[in-house]
Amino acid sequence: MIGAAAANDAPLEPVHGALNFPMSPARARVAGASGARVATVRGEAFLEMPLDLYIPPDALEVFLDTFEGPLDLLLYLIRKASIDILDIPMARLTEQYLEYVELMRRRNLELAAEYLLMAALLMEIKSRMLLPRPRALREDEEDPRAELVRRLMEYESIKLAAHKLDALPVLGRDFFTLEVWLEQVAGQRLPQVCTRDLIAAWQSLLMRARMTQHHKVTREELSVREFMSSILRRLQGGQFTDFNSLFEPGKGVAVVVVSFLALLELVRESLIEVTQSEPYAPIYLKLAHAQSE
Amino acid sequence: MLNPNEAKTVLEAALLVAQEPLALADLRRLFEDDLGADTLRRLLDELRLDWQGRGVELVNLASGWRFQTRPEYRQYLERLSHDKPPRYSRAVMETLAIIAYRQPVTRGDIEDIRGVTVSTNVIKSLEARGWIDAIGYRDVPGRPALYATTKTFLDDLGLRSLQELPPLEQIGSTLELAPHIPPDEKPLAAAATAAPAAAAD
Amino acid sequence: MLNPNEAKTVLEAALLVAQEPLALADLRRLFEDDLGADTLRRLLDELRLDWQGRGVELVNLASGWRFQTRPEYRQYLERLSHDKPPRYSRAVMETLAIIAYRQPVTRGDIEDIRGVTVSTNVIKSLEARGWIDAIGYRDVPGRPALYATTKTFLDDLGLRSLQELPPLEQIGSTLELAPHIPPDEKPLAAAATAAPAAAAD
Repeated sequence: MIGAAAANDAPLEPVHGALNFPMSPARARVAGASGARVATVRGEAFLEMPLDLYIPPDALEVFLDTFEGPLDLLLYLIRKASIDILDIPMARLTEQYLEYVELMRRRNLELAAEYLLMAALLMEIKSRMLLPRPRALREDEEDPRAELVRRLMEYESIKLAAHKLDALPVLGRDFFTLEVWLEQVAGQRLPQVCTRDLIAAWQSLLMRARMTQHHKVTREELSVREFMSSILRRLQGGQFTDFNSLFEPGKGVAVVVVSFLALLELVRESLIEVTQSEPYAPIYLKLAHAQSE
Repeated sequence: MLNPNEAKTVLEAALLVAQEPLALADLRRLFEDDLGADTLRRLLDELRLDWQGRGVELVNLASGWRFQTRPEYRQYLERLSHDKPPRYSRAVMETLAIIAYRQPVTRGDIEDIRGVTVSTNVIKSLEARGWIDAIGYRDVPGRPALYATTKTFLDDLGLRSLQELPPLEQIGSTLELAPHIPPDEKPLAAAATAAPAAAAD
Repeated sequence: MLNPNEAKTVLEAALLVAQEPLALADLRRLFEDDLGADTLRRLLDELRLDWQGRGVELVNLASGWRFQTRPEYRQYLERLSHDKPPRYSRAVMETLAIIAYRQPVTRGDIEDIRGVTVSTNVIKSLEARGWIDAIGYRDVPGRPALYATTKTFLDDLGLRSLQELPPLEQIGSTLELAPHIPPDEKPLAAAATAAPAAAAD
């Protein structure tokens, strides 16, 4: 697969401005006249795809990535050259297509198998059209290009439909549903929550965190956080508490270690104060700031 | 028994509070089936008119009636919500279009039309959104799942049925020719007739 | 700049859509602070009068303005709402998840992780439920309260200790299944997973 992931999942956005001119209302103008914008690559407008296929090296990967696959690329080539899709000059199209594929290969872009498969198909169609055929066969034999043309047209109409779908108002993006409060006087039912809901909430947080990347949501030992909470609870009221009383050796070494880690973490976060009057004297803990009540 | 005006008030309150579209049957339950479906429909139409010109409209969707904001007010309401809604990739939108217009289809069908492999994530994300689901299996080796769009898909796009989707357009054979081709002409048929005349280049 | 009537329409739509009461400051954001607090208050009063005699009323609560059903209509609306259990909003669920997994945390910590402000109502509703409480204060300017989950929370979720919560690494690995998703596709999955919790509280 080619940049399979990359090509498949290329965002819709850049494409609006870029390669989809065949479907924009102004497509005739774009394709016919030079000077209209063909593509915007990294903010720079390309007025026309030169026939020699020169693309600034930086832009090439982005440019090629915007193709959703070989059919998309073929459609682009056909529409760009204003070729009649019902009478495709196979030699010219195959040549141009191979040039693109070669470009991708030279740029060390991961090339999807689909692109190579299409190259083989194009060459096969081309050669079948060159072969002389017995007169008798010619009558009812289908044009070797027919199947390809059918696929290209089918894909193009789906491509257009996808854009129209995307333009429809969508719940949550263009319109919203109402959230009027249902006032309940007595016997209010409370929402039920299960651990699965917590996972769902956490997952959506992680997803958003990756999206915005403003902050990191990292994994941390849960048990440490739990002991941090329980120690803070113990210290509530602001009294000094004996260090040793926080440990319950009866519960095993692991618990002692985790308690100690929790303690260190609380100190690091300046949540508690640790005091000792002299070496080997008892250690006391206290909330860094006792509640003011 | 409520008079029509009182019934309309109850109806409005129910639709304002409901979290999901309400079907006529739900709404009849509201009046313990005291109200005929015709009366109900008339009241709903009145209610729809009452709300004209406001920021919120009453719409009739695939799964029932619902109040929703008008898209024109998006620019204001966006200022209140922090979470920007997703925009789907081309892969997702094209897959959705194929399922919407060609359903029921298998993943293989989708790949045939798009000419590339369809990643599992694309299908999964559409399923997770509740817009598509597997409605059966095709009886061929591997028994691939057949996908179709759901009522939620129609509801979320503000549609009552698939027929309200934008019509699938056939594309002109060339850009120059496009304006002259009558819309009802079938390019596919044209391809077939054009074939014998086509010479190798 | 909107005329008063247009502004009222926007105001109405926003209040109908909001999941939580909207404070004057929220409402001013709706108009990008183009509207003075006095004008806003006047429009809100007008709106309240407009809605008199209907099944839903506009009320001014401690935390802001919201539309809610009038108690008299409860008997009707309840006929619809049985078998539809109430749910917490996404804001509440995410806040709860953060407190459960990252305790003790301040409101600021929660806002850092969620990337949006956390309304007082969210914290209050979790406190009212007895699922979280303030167990201390962080020694930084403002001395923000540190929140942790309570025993009631564990009881209500059927857990004996926090360690019985699903481990985060397990959640993380579910996400790792989709490592190749380009940034533009992530919102989708986020929307999908958020969906179950997205209903109103």
